[in-house]
Amino acid sequence: MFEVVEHPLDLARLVAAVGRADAGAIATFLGTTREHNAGRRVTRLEYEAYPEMAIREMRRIGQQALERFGAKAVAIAHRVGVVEIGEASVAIAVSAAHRDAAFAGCRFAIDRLKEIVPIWKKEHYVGGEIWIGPQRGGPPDSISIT
Amino acid sequence: MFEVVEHPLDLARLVAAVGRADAGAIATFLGTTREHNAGRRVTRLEYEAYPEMAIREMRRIGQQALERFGAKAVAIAHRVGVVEIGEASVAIAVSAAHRDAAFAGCRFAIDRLKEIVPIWKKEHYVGGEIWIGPQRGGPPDSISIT
Amino acid sequence: MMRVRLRFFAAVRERVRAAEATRELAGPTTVEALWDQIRREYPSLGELRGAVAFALNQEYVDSKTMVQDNDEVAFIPPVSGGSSRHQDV
Amino acid sequence: MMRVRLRFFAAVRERVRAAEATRELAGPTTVEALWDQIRREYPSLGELRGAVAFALNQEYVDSKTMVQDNDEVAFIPPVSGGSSRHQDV
Repeated sequence: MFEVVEHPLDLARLVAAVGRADAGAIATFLGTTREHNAGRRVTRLEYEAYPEMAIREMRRIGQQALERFGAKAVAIAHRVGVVEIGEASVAIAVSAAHRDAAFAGCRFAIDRLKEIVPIWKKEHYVGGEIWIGPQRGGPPDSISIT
Repeated sequence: MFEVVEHPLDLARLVAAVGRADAGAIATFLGTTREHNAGRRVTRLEYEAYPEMAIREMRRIGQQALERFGAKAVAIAHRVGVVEIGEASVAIAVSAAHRDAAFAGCRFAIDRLKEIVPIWKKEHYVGGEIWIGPQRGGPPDSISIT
Repeated sequence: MMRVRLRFFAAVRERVRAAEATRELAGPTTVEALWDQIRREYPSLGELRGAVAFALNQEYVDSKTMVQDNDEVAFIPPVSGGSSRHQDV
Repeated sequence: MMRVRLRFFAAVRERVRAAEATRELAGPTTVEALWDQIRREYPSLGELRGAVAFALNQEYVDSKTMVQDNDEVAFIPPVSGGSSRHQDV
């Protein structure tokens, strides 16, 4: 299950999607909106995706998690649009026979997602807004549009 | 939130319990019943707890995850009684500002739980039943009661 | 004269055929000596592989810890999962 | 004569003031040359910090990749999160 959706994420759906009779472990990750970032008071985040390509890259990441870590199944969902403080923008679930593989696969998936999946985050904070970077190979800065 | 319960676990409740405005990451773990273990065809698992002490030890593990990894909040729930194939026996959720701490805290919690929390698992398999060990310091064997 | 409450779990509970019991003790006793007494009462406990751990009032304690009046003593057989040599999930 | 579909996102989309566009190309062109053409059309894109990446038909490609008729070309500004130097969650 690899999705880009406009509504709140439902972790239980992802967990159900990766459940297997031969899986003894499911690791999940939720990325949520923090109220403060880099000294700024965040009011909300806004995500934008290149959805067709994002889903393709998510599916590839899922396949790599199976191959590299022996995970049994992977599900990834990313929300787009406004995500309020405390709400989740990304959810990942990875099942495996044992917990080592489940944790390793889940960690790999979120790291890789943040590196390459074409989804952008605009941080709205008290006093302005900013697109948050960076991407693989680029400088570790942000693109200010305020 | 630290619980020993007789009903199916609800991961969403744990996630809600660890949500914080200053947490950007929530890592969770579910331990589920596998259909095969050590070459045996498992029919179901049955868990038994020393509930008062188990909750005390869970709370201590949660506190250690906060102190050692800088996690923001920890929730642990363990189910007792019969847990069928594919169902979860243990659920853990750990929130933190960033994902490193969330994953490290969650991994620590499940590892530690399995070492010291007084909860026992009887595996019912085709042809018998067996209490699964071992515990910290003990030999890596099982106590057969068939 | 001291009275202590005993808690039995898992393989221990099954062999003792009780989840709890009380015992009256005539003199100073360690948790380990109490366990030895229980094992004499229930010889089938001798077949258990792996050492039990001891909890006194719901905290792990050393085997030489003395019990006091009204204490709750639990004999903790190996817990499920555990060793990384033997990761179950 | 080739026709290509262009996709714009995030900071690029805001400066171009469009999520997509089409362009007709007279001769062989790389994705990078196409980006240079777009930047000439929209000078405010020059202020973007960080290099864009290129996607051709929804796959990352090298900047020297040639576009073909009916291709979809996307200019990918830095994605959110990413570097461990700068872990956001």
